[in-house]
Amino acid sequence: MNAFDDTLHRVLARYHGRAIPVRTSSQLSPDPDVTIGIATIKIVTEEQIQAIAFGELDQEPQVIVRLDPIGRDVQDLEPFAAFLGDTVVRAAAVDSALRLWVPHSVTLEALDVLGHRYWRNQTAPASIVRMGEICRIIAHEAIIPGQQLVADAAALLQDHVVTGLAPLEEGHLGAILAWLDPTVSDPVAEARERIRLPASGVLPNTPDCHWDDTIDRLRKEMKGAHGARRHLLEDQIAHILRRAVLREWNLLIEGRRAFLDLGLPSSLSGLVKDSNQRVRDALDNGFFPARSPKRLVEQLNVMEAGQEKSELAALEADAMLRDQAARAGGVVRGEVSTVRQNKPGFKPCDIEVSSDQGIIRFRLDDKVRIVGTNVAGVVRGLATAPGGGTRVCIEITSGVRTRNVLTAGARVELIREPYAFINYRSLGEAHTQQPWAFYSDSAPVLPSRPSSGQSALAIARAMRR
Amino acid sequence: MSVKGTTALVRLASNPGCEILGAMILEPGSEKRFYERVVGEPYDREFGERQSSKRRGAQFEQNAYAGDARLLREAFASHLGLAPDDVVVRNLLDDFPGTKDDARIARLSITRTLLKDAREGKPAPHIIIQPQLMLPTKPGPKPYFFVAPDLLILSPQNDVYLPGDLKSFVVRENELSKGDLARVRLQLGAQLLALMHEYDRFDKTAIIPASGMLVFSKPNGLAPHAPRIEDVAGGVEAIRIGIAAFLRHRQRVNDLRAGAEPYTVVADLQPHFQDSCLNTCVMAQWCRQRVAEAAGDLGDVAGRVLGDMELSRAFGLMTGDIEPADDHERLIARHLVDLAEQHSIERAA
Amino acid sequence: MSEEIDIEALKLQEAALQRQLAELREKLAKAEKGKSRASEGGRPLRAMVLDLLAEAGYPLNSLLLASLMRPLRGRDIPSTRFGTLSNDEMKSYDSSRPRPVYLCHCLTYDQGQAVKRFWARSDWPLASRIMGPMSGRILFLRGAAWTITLARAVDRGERSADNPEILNYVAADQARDAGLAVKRGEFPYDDWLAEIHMTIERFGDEDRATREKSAELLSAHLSDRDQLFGSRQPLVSLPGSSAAWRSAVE
Amino acid sequence: MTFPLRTRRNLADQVLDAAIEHALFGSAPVSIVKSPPGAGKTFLVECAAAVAVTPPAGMRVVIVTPGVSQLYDIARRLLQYRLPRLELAHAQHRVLPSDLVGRINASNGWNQNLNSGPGVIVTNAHLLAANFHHLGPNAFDLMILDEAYQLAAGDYLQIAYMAPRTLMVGDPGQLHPVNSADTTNLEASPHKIHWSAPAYVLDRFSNTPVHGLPVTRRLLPDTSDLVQAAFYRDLPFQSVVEPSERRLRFHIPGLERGLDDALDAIAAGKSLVAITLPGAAPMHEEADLELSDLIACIADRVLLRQAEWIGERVLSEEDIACIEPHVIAGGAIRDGLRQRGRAGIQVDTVERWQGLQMPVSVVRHPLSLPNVPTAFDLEAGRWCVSLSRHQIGCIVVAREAVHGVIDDYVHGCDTVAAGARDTTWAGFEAHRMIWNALRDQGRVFAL
Repeated sequence: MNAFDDTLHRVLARYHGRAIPVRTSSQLSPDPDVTIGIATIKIVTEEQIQAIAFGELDQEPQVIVRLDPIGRDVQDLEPFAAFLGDTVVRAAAVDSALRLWVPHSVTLEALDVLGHRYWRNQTAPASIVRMGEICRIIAHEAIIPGQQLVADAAALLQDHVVTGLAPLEEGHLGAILAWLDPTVSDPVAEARERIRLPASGVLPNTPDCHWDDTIDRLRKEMKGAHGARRHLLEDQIAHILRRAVLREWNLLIEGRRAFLDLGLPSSLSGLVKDSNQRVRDALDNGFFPARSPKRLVEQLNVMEAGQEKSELAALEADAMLRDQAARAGGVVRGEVSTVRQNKPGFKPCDIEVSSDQGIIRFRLDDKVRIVGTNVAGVVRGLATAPGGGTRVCIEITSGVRTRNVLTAGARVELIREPYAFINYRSLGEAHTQQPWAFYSDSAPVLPSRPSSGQSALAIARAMRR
Repeated sequence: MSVKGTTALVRLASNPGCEILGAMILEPGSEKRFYERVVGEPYDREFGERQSSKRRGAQFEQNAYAGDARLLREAFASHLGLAPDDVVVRNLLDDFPGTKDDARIARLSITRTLLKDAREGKPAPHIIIQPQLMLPTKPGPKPYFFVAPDLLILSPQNDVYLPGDLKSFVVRENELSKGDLARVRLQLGAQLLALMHEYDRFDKTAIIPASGMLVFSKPNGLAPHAPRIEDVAGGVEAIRIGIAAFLRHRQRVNDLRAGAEPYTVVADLQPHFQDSCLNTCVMAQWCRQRVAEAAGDLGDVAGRVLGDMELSRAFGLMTGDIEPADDHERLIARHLVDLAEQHSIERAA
Repeated sequence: MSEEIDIEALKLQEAALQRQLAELREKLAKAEKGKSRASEGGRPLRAMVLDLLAEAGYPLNSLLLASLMRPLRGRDIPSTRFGTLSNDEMKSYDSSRPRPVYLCHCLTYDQGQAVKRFWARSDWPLASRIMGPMSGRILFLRGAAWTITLARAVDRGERSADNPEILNYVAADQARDAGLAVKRGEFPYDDWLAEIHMTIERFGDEDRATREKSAELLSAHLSDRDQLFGSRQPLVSLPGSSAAWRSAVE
Repeated sequence: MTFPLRTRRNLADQVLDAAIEHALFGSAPVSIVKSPPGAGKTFLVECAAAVAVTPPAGMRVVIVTPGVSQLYDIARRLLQYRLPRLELAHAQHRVLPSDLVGRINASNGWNQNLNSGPGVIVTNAHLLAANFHHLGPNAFDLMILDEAYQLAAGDYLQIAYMAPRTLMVGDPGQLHPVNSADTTNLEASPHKIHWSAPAYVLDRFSNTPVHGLPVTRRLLPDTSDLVQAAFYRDLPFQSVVEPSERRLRFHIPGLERGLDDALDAIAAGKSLVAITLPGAAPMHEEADLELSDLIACIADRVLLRQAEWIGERVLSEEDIACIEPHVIAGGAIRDGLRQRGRAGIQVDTVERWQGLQMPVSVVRHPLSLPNVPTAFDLEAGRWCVSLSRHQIGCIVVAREAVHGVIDDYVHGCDTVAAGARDTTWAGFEAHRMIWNALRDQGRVFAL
């Protein structure tokens, strides 16, 4: 959405005192059978998790509070490790995809750091190492465009609605929620009051809620304390951390509910399949970060393919996005003016689509698809109509039996087919061949070849017709 | 936390148009106190660096400097083209510890000697820890900023040093938030500009590449990543623009205050509120009042799209209660009406 | 709303804790005072530093000295204390009553300026108090080696320490800082020492040569006082006089 | 031709000879030729191919192009040579352009009969990668990467082993491979596989032989000097164009101040000028319609005034390029041209103009926008392509606000990943240098 439209949506949202949806479809597939939530509280800058709430989203979460999160002892993480391990096994057992809800991206970062710290830690118990590995798999999948494993409540709401706040303020999940809660009469004031306390997986530290400083001080005192006093201090720390992490958990639950209440449909089966496959492979075979050239190229290609597929899936499902894309020629809307098909229902079949659009981004030999159908083809001709508009000639390559659109007068919307092809076999071969430019630290020295000694220009000149 | 030294320069570069910031830099004492004296109420939001951040920062530095800066020698060895054991380090905190001005000035003097030695081909350390530089803004009150990079690293290509900074925050692979990236690059920009001034004092021919180095922490404990070489030409220029703005603000504040403390003239100064102020400045809420009820309250972009239009006017254009005054308003009105119509239909549906 | 109530409750508990803490700190302070008197007979820092230097035989860094005071003497020394110690020592040198030995600083090999974090004794030859380019490394390694030797001696019962366990950890930290393999709870003193001595040998001769050469020059140029506390820093002129600001990149 | 021009051309010919000699007969497995706009890199590729297939070399040569349109162009050029073998392989679903049908041995996909004995095959990287099982190591004796700076290292990885020698020829100042995905983490990797193939190789092997073509045969000296200083600091080159061969004459005198002044300035030998429209681009539109219309008007006006390339021809619609970075604004320009009966004038994005040349180009200034410029707007490569397509004259069209956008710009320092070269800042510096030069030389004509 451009700056002008975005601004007008904000004006409208401010006027109505409610968030305004900017999508008619969801970027997220429905929750699968195995869906869990995680909320964390980390130590600022240290990035160590000091409290975690986790569990099924329709139940009270389990909570771990860590009295000494910087210490080496990781026993206190065992319940979380067990939960993650069991969840993965459960999903495999019922052959379900996984879905992890987090309140915002900071939770994911905290999990990734946790992963980095334990996935190869030889002194940690196996369950903790596996926990680290699962965390890394989750965080890695989360960076792939179109992935369907991680649902980030704040990001999803930001992508699907606009509020009457400044965009920067929408980074605060609590602030967006104020615009989605009908019981809030003044969402501007309410949102800005909420922003005083962070919603980013850290302890608040304002003059009226200085939990971070308090915990810091209590931990110092606990070092020298024993017996009853130590217990008192531990209770104090646990009490604050529990309240803080439950506050994050409740934000997660409310964020998810608010997003689901938007009631946006989705048709993302391709993305779900890809995402599930990647996650399943990693969970079964282990996490191996890309380091070799071949793996790096694969990873980049996976991300590029994900980007392309998710953009096209969104376009196909979302009329509002197609409106925007049509203005830029990414979608071509028009009417089937001619159908050339000698034998109905069979190839060869060519159609011509007349569109009013002056701007279209198709080129000859582009593979295209008719939105909402199984009809696909290749652009074989492009002609500008005298009064503006364009005529697109398409050789239909699949779906030739789909009469309702392969009929003169049918209204159609054309989009480009995603390329999104990753040639794993070719990359595998390249890895086997180990070309020096990528796999060696020094360039080979070739035996010089005898040259005619003649100038290249002279030779070329002599060969010219 | 006061707005001094590199922090002040970075803030100026990020919002050169803000006169309030100029006054804040001229005011002795903390930013929070400045707010409280201007507003007359205690500051009710989080303020200052968290204990955990301070502690980690200190530990990260301590680790990096320990054992004649063993970790730094290892981190910079390949950049310097030497074995870690052959890298020569000089920690100026050994020569003159402390944060008071006399210690800074002593370290400044040593730093200047070392910069000169290197240029003259005399033996000089490959890494200088806790050097001190100075960026003049003379003449006038606050005639200079102290700028203290964590490190100066001798460039293997020529005989000049480049600034380096240690950042204790965790970087997993290479992910940094845009805000952090901008801040650290502007810091390097300020350090590089100060370094240019130091060289300019004794050798106008010295060519200092527009780059600096950053050492982040790996996720595991306090181990440093390999140094990132940052291209900071844009940062240096932004800092120069910030300093030029400071000189203008300083002049304006001085003209107004007639010897009184800078905070006393804030009401007559021009703030330049932008969204990012909400994350960086104690005065943000106060300055924001100036755009309350106007389009700018919906963010920087809305401020540019609608100019200084009152929100009530935008609402009026949408409901038809206000007649558009010109083509621009007519167009806005038309789009708003369409949008309102579209969404009321959706709601009904 | 319930959050505010809860915060109030927390504040009350917090206040209670602070009271308890204040009492405890008072007790602790008294206890520590008594203890240090008992162990040190209230010896001043100056004397303890002179002893440790004599025992080490090399200049020591104030950070290391501070970290050794606690395990060896049960004393916590704030780092600022060394700053005043330095000033006191200069004053006493300038006073009419001379002392047999003074605490003094190492000097830079080129300028003869004080390196204030490195302490030495006035009765040592000047060459042993000079800091050449590599002396920082050598002195760190010698300090580390000496710390490990102390820990080993305590471990073997050859000498006493106020807190042997902490002394071991200080030694392990030094070994880690020197880049040696350190496993939690293991203290292979002899292996550590062997590795450290190898590195010292690598740079030792060159460093000694630099220091001796510099000592000759500095002893000829510096006054006796400056040979102990360092030559004066050159004056730094602060801006404020020039007509206008000009960027160096213009 | 003047003596200095001849000397420069001879020097350029020597570089070309040396580059080909090294690449085909030397001991380095990869050599790189950096070419400024219009230096004749395609001609170099032709010469290299000619030498390679001729005895004693007698090589099997594969020429790899990043896109299919370049592939057909190269094929057309090579058809002018008597090569022992000239083949073309493109994807299964593609249809050969009609002008090539029957003139070249073309294959949809790979077939076993291809690449047999000395000769040349022209294709692209994906097709080779898809057919690796037919090809294998050293299937070719020489691989020539045309427009190599547009080929991603990741694509090169999959074909690098197919020839023992590789000659990379490309323009380092123009657009590099576009990555739609976030490449932040790759910037910290020892393998910058998201970079272009030559940049990747030079990053890992800095001693790879590099030859810089020292001339441009397209740009007139005034444009050439500015473009070189702004975009090619590491690649010195000079124009070898004889200004007397690139003169424009208008048969109909101009009447409109500003607009016609700019066109007359081109006729007077200033090959790069700018026209500004008062005010700033409107915030509320996806395209600055007024500016788009002005671009159409200028293109139309060149023809209305019967511009003639002296000694060549009177210019027609095919001789004018409209270069617009944004697709939607491009549509608006097209509408304006259609309304003026000039539908034959081609309007396209910068990406599509890369590699092409026209006598006259009309270019929308990328910073003539209502918003604060983004990394996309400031990208140096895109601006470099826009300013280096013209053989005679380029008219940059902008809102007057561009003066302010450039004067008031403060760099945000947050557009590129940690450790990456700040291409956004480099782009801004190029913009500032170009605009200030136009302003200082009195080449900005206000309407």
